[in-house]
Amino acid sequence: MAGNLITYRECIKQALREALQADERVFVMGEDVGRYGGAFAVSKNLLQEFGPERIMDTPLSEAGFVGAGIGAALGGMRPIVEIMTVNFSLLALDQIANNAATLLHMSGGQFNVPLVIRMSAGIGRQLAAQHSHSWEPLFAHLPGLRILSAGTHEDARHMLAPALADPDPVIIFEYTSLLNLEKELPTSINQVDIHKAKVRREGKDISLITYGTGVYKCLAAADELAAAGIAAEVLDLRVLRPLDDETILASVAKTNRAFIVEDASRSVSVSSEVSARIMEKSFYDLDAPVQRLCGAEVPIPYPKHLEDAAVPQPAQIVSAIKTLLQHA
Amino acid sequence: MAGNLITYRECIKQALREALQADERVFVMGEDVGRYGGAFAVSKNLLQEFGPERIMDTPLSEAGFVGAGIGAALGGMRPIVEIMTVNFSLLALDQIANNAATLLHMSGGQFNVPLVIRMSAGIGRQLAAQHSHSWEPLFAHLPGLRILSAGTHEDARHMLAPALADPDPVIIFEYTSLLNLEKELPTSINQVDIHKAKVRREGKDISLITYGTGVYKCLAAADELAAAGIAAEVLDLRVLRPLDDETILASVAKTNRAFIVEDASRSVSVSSEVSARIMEKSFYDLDAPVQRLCGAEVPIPYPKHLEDAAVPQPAQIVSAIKTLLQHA
Amino acid sequence: MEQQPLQSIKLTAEQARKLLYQMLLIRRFEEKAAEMYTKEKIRGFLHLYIGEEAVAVGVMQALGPEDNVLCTYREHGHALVRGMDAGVIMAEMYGRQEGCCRGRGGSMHLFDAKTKFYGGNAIVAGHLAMAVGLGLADKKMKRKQLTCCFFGEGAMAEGAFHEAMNLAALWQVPVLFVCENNLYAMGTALRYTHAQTDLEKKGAAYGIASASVDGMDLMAVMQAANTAAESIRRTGQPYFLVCNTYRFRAHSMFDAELYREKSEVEEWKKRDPVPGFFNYLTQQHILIDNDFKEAEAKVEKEIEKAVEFADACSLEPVEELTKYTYSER
Amino acid sequence: MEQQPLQSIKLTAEQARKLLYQMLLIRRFEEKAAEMYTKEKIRGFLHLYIGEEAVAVGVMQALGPEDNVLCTYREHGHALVRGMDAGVIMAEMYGRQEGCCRGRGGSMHLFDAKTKFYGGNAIVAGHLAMAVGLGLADKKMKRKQLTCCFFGEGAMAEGAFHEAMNLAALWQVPVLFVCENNLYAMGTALRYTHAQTDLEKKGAAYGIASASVDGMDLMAVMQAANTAAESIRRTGQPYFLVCNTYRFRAHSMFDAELYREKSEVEEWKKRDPVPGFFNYLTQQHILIDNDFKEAEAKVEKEIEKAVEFADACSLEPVEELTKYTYSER
Ligand SMILES: Cc1ncc(C[n+]2csc(CCOP(=O)(O)OP(=O)(O)O)c2C)c(N)n1
Ligand SMILES: Cc1ncc(C[n+]2csc(CCOP(=O)(O)OP(=O)(O)O)c2C)c(N)n1
Ligand SMILES: [Mg+2]
Ligand SMILES: [Mg+2]
Repeated sequence: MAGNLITYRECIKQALREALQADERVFVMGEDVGRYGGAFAVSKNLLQEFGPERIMDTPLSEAGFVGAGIGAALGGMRPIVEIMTVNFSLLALDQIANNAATLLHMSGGQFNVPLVIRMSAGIGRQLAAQHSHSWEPLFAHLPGLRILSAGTHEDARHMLAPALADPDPVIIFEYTSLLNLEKELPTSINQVDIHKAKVRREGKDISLITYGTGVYKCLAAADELAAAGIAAEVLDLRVLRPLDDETILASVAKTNRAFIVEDASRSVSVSSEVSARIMEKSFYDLDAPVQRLCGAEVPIPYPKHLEDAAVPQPAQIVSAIKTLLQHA
Repeated sequence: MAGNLITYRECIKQALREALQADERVFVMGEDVGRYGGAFAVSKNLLQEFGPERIMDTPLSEAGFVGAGIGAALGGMRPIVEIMTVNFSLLALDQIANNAATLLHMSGGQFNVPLVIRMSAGIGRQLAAQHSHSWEPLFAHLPGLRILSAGTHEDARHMLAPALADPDPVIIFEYTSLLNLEKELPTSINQVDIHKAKVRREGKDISLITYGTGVYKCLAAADELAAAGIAAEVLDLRVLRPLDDETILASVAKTNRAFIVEDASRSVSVSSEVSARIMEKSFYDLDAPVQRLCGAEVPIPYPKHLEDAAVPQPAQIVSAIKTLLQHA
Repeated sequence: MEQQPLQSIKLTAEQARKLLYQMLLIRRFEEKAAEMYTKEKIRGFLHLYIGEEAVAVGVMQALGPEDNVLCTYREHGHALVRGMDAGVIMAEMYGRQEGCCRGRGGSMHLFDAKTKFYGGNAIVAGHLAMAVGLGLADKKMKRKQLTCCFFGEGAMAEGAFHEAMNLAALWQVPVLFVCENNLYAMGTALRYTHAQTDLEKKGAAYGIASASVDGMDLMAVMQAANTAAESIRRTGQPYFLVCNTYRFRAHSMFDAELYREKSEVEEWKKRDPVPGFFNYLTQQHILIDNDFKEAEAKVEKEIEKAVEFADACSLEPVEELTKYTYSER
Repeated sequence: MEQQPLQSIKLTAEQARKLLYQMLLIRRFEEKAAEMYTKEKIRGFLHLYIGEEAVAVGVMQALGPEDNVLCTYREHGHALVRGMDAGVIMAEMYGRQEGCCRGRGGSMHLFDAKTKFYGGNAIVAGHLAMAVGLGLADKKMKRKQLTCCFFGEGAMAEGAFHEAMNLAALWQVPVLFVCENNLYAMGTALRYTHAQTDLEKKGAAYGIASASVDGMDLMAVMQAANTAAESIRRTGQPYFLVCNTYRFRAHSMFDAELYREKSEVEEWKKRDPVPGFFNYLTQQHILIDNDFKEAEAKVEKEIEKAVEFADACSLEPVEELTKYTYSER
């Protein structure tokens, strides 16, 4: 059993290696992906294995190399562009929003952009205000993009291949705080449907809807709730854009209650969208109002106790849900 | 009466002139604000009136001059930075999100950034995919910013002064499609509370919640609904961040129904947030689920008929509300 | 310091006719577009290239059909020289579904896969990094072709210019960067845009071979572009060519031109590249007056046909609004 | 081409002692910080400046208390030389509310209004435009002061560098741009970051006066910084100074240093600026061994005091998490 344990970091690395082996057109580019081994050692030794043409270190030029990734995709390559962390992604957001996301539609269907962008995101390593962003909601607003969030080892391992197979630009969020976490990787699964959300745990009493770093937190909370006799269904959105309404609404239809958990700050977030959709389409299924537990609306501070206080913690999820179900 | 008619453009210009006269520390900078007279003639002749030190033409360097605006604000000035249109704002978003929005908190309260950024936004002039964005939702997600939307002539005229008086960074969205529109400017009003939403028309049957270009559209729809015996309350959010829950919830408590209208594309938008908040705080007030009418999830195409089809139109609002109220 | 042609190009009468035709086609097409704008058949932004024709025509002569081309929103001329059909372009500007982008792009967003025409890009300097990427793909795939990227001098103030130039030089990709220096970025004169106004000197900061040329002189542009393209094809390295030119018309149809004197425009019009080129041809006894008339007549017919075509075109059904937001599965 | 000092600075013993103290204070403070990192008193990112001390110390001598200073995330040294209290800095790095930013910033975000220290900025090149703006405010308010902005050579690949340089030159603002060229941006060597590796040549693209200097030589840096600051104060124009230096330690505490040979580091350590400066002082008979010992002792006490202070500090109450997200009304 322990032999199957694998870190989240290793999952990403295996996915990269597999992609590079599978298709000559695939190459990885980004800051320090090569000689440094990746800012978080995700791509360590890939340079040695695949050479500098396939593992390209770029200068600090986020707009430049993301734009070059778009161009290379137009030119027939299958680039995997790594933005070291989401914190630097705004520098490339114009390229993503105005070029990658619009080209196919604006050209009347002529030009596909088969680009994959990966970035490490989220809070949890005491990196302070400029290095702890959870900006999935910004990207999830933009038409033309497919936004994925790898909240589990399974997804970190198996999302990349379908993302590369997609003819359109796909952005994958990975999570710095999960990198060292070891889990068993189910051997039965070797592909991931990047159009569907995924029920990670079945339950009948309430739908715990989440993504990213929320997944393991909610699973932990669900364990605790189970001990208290509450069967929480944990739904990992996984695809933040376009959202998979069907799976969300089916879960709510079953449980009649939803609780949404997200590290990103609350206003205009993925959880607001999910709540609004449930409002529109499942209002009469609801036994109680949908509630959200989100990140605090604040630049993230450096000290551990404040960092922890800025995002949902499993204990908070548990107590919020207990209160919610008592009320009912 | 006709003597009081004023264009939206002229409202902005008067606000700028007043601000420049009132405080020596105020200056305007941006692309083509001076010699060209402003891309939309908003600042025409201000260069002649105030000179090149106060009306500064900048090169095409959105990140650069927004960053310089932040620096100048730190240095004691009161810059009004014009980003010609929201479509170019992503180039400056890192400066806004990582510097302007974080400096006060991150420095432990030491450094204020009294910066005002104005930008022209929205659809409606057949400018196609890269020039028709409604990106208010992106900005409304970011803690540390105050986000205003000038959906009326009154706000275009009177929002700037309180924005400049605010010690924190304020972003004002203006709307290209309104520039030539003439309205009477109420003489009774000469200040705007930039912390509060505003009921633009009272009604008891349903709350029509909107902002920006939605305001006049919803007022037009409300007129028509009135003719059909439906009293719609039109609520202009006006402050997109931090949202004024009190006014929103009070309106819903009165009407027991809400319909949200927004040009921005639907997913992860301001209307999702408003809907989610109503869900959380007014669920038991609701006689029917809150509905949204938003922009289509698509890069905006050039032809008029498709452009019109991409955003809510008054007729759609009217018919949606009629349906909604019949159902009840 | 403007580039001195090493050896002069000698034109045959046939070559001369083709060039003259291209110059005139742009000029008349754009005049017609302006007319159609006032008739409200064309809407949105319309940026005319009139006065700058020698740049697109001259540079494009150095390109083959396998090369990639990227332009700004001021790209009707480039699209025409590249071989896109005038009617299809006009239809696009009318917003009709028979246009090159189903009418979705309009004047600023002409795209054409057949001629490897990658826009029509309306975020200033937003296409430069894409050009580097196209060059990178070619290099990786060992395709012998180059990517030609046009942009204005205003674009060079954007960080995007800097990043693209540095990446191109570092990665040694076959990209021809063509600055169309028309002295203004909307209403902002060169001296308010750049501290260093000798634009070609900026190439040195990246170790990129650079030259500038009189962009009103078609022969000079052809020469300079040939030199540039040859250098790229030989070395695989990028090249930076500044073409000094002038826009005779307003920036767009919304521009009151408050920022420059009429007299300045008139002064530049004396160097109009269209009659300038024709004068050269007659002086060199390559063509005669009648050739000019014939070219005008041919162009007139072409434009007429284009307008007729566009007028007969239809609108994309509203039901297709979101089609191609994502690829069909 | 490195700058030749016009006239040599002669140090008094008192000046020498102060400089030596500053050099040593940075070195020992950072060694202590590294120790505290392994003890998990400091967390997050920690970027050490060890090896580069002569740059911060040398440049800062040219600044007065009225001048503005902006730095990167590798800024403990700058903060110390600027006169911020070592204990308050250490407390900040411990995340304690007695730290300069209430503990919210940590190592990467030291801010101090009193000494006009504008960070501690962790988005590479994100502070350059702010420096231009601070300079612009000073110019507009007719304040006779300059803004000094430190950044790494890696930052120069960002578009933000280009835009800031061009704006500074165009607007003629009194900003001293100091590139701390330590040859690496994380693991990416200079030659993979820039096509043109003679960094000071990039100043020419903006018409900015530029120079480079041996950043391991405190006297040379002081000289160059003096020249630069004098030029800025005289002309009101920006200046670009490249200090060639080397970081002896890993980029941050997460760095396995796979990208460079140990021997390269050892080679550079022979030019360690701390003993280098002391040797210079003894050779010039300005100080003697005992001065060094005294300086070490003084520094040791200072560091001890700083750690004691930080250890005694408290955490900001969780209730204050969102305080100052907006100003209090
Ligand atoms: C990033 C960005 N900022 C601003 C604009 C608005 N704008 C459109 S064209 C233009 C001037 C561009 O000048 P230049 O690059 O010299 O090209 P030209 O129009 O002269 O051909 C401006 C400011 C834009 N489209 N994109
Ligand atoms: C915009 C941005 N991209 C990437 C990073 C991650 N990062 C932090 S430091 C660094 C290297 C910077 O190198 P340089 O500018 O030379 O400064 P040095 O660390 O050598 O002092 C990188 C890539 C960042 N902080 N900001
Ligand atoms: Mg121009
Ligand atoms: Mg460095």
